[in-house]
Amino acid sequence: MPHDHPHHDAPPDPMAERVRRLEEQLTARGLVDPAAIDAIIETYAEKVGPRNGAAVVARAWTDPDFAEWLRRDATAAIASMGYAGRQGEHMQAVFNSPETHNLVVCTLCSCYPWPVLGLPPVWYKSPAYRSRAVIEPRAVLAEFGLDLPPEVQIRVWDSTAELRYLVIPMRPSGTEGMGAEDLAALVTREAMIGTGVPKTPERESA
Amino acid sequence: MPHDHPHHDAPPDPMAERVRRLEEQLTARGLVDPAAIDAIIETYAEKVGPRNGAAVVARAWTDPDFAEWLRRDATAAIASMGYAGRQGEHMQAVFNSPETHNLVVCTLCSCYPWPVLGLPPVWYKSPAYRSRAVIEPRAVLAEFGLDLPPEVQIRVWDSTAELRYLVIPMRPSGTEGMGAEDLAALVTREAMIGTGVPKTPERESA
Amino acid sequence: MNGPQDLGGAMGFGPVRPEVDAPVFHAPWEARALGLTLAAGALGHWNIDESRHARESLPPATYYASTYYEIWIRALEALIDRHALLAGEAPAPHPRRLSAAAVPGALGAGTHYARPVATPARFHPGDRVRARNIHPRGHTRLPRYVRGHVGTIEAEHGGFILPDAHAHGLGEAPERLYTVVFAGAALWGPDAEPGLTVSIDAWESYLEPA
Amino acid sequence: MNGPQDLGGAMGFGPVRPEVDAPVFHAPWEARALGLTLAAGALGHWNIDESRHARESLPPATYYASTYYEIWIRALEALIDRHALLAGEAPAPHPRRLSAAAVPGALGAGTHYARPVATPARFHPGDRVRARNIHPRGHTRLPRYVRGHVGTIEAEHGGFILPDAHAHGLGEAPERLYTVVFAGAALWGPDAEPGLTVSIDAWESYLEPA
Repeated sequence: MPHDHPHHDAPPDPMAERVRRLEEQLTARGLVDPAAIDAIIETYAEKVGPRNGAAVVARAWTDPDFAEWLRRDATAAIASMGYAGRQGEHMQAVFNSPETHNLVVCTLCSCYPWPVLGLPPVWYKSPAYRSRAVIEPRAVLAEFGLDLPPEVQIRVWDSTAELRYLVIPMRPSGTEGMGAEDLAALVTREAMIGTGVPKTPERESA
Repeated sequence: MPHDHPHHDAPPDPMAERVRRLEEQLTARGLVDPAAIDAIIETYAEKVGPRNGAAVVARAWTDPDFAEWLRRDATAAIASMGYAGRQGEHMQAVFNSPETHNLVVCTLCSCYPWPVLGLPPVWYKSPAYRSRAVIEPRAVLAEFGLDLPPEVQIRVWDSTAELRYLVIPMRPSGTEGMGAEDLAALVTREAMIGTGVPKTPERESA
Repeated sequence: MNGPQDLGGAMGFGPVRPEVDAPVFHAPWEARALGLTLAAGALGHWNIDESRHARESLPPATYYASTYYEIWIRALEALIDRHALLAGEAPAPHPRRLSAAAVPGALGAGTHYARPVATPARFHPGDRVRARNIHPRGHTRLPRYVRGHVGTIEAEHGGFILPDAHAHGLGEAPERLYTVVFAGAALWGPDAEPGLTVSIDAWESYLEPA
Repeated sequence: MNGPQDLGGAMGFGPVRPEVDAPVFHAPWEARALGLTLAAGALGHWNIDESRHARESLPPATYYASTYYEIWIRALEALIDRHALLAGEAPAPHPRRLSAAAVPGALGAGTHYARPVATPARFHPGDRVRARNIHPRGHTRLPRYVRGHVGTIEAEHGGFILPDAHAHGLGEAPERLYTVVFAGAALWGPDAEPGLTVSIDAWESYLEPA
């Protein structure tokens, strides 16, 4: 928005008005506390996001015991790093391999592992992604710029229940000497959904 | 509309504007002739409609040879009465019986036997009818006020190709002495789609 | 395509609203939309299958928010655009422009879709067949709700133009057409209404022996 | 229900539009919509399954024309209305009103859906199963695109609350949950992309031996 007073120049956004009115009504009835809403927003705007998942991935890359724990009991392994709660109560970690690439979708709504990835991006919730991921995932991945070799199998996980999936991508080559913190910086949100792969480290000469 | 100049009081209907502009462009390019459009409209507004089908049904009720012809070759039998052409090139007549009630739908668009029934009604083209007729026809018929006995089978004809279906309803009781013209007046459009049954004759005392 | 047109068995559209003494047209523009669509179709640049595919290719939000004549007009615009009927210079009038005098003949003749097919019929009345589990990206007239399910051939109608080819400029590719009847329980399982059968008209390549 | 939410395999929605450096919220009202939905949910008048059913019960034209936060708000309005939260007189504040102080605990704890199930598992990893061909009018989490198709049990996860019951006030009715893997060709026939498998998580009553 170009300035702080859009209501002087533009008609009010109908949804903004509708939400504001609803919040007012619920607040007036003692049903919600605006401060609680502020706290919820702050949680997902500032605290809970894909950096959590990236830390999990980087630790899985550097700590074989942790990786094994993740495979066996992802909920507990992830909770041990302090990431737990709403929409991550029942976690599953799915590991990419040279043979298999994993892709996560929720065709029926937009289920997503909030404690490790935060709130889902718009595209993840879009009918285009939800409809196509299960029937033509290669065509979808191509729209993300990801062209997998034809011999790589694609396994799509449709989140139809309360299990939430975190893709553990393969560790990029050229990262042998890197520590967990630097590795985490390579792990994109898309890599943990399966619509991308981690960034490769910048060459020193670059 | 309350008067002849809606544009003075109400904003123009966007679809009306859109169609008018399209007709203007196509006319200016010599692609369509507005007089031909007038002639098409006149055909379906005044000449071709469900009274055609009602005449076919009434004749089937009163002329066993015609009924037999209808069963065997509906296109030819119907054409012999002067009803033929667009969206009725390949006709099938389906006969209700005490055991079986027929219902016609086009789940994929709105295919309909124009030469005998005219243009389809709005409800026939609606997603509600198209989606539900094949899975819960009894619930749909109830919304038309038609409650069939549970022992009557329902056969739904989904018009997925270029065959067009005309339901020949059962002749109402109490019509034994009536001629074809009076009988035709009992045959509603809905009775020839299967969402209704013919009217019963008014009692003389009524 | 598994587009917004493929409505059989979908839920959430509310009740059917019968209309007593419905007018043929609910607004003057609907009448013009009908006439315009038919008159433009008479030019011969597209066929009915390409028209249907243009309609079902509208975005689902548009398709479901539109009345049927709106769908027709939006698709007509798309067809005019695809065939560049308003682009560049062109002779006027079009050599196939429909005249008012030709309207009764054109509507009365219609367009016949039956075509001879030389090969013998693969299926016969009484045969059990399965609707194939296909999901073509292009036009098809095999609705999703029958795919994979087993029914019975009731009638064979000879050859008809195959919409799956015809819609995409791939010729008429005629195939035999069959009426196939499915038990309600075959299609809908335990949620079928009792005493229900449903038929579709299916081209031969839509079917396989069951 | 076979509602607008059941999108697997549907076509016509166009390309996926990745967003680089997407903000968490695209407008301030989206943030309020999130917070409002979670805070209202904390009152305990409905559960997540009833919420999902309220969203998928929106008219398809509305559902497809709405962003996801719009869907949430429209469904929240429906839930508030159904549970009469704004009707009549009521004590204020609500005894379960979420306070700001309670937010971290509530979000951090989440809501657990696993429940013990005493009966032995009907299926085991490696078993071939068919997704049942059901078409319930109410809520279900068995998508249409797998119904009638055969897959393989990959994992058994113990008991979980059954959404089909829970969404409609019929209790938790827990059943065992399984991950079932389908070959792409089993789901989509010859139109499947090569090298594709798709899994769903399915409650025991969604499955039958194949």
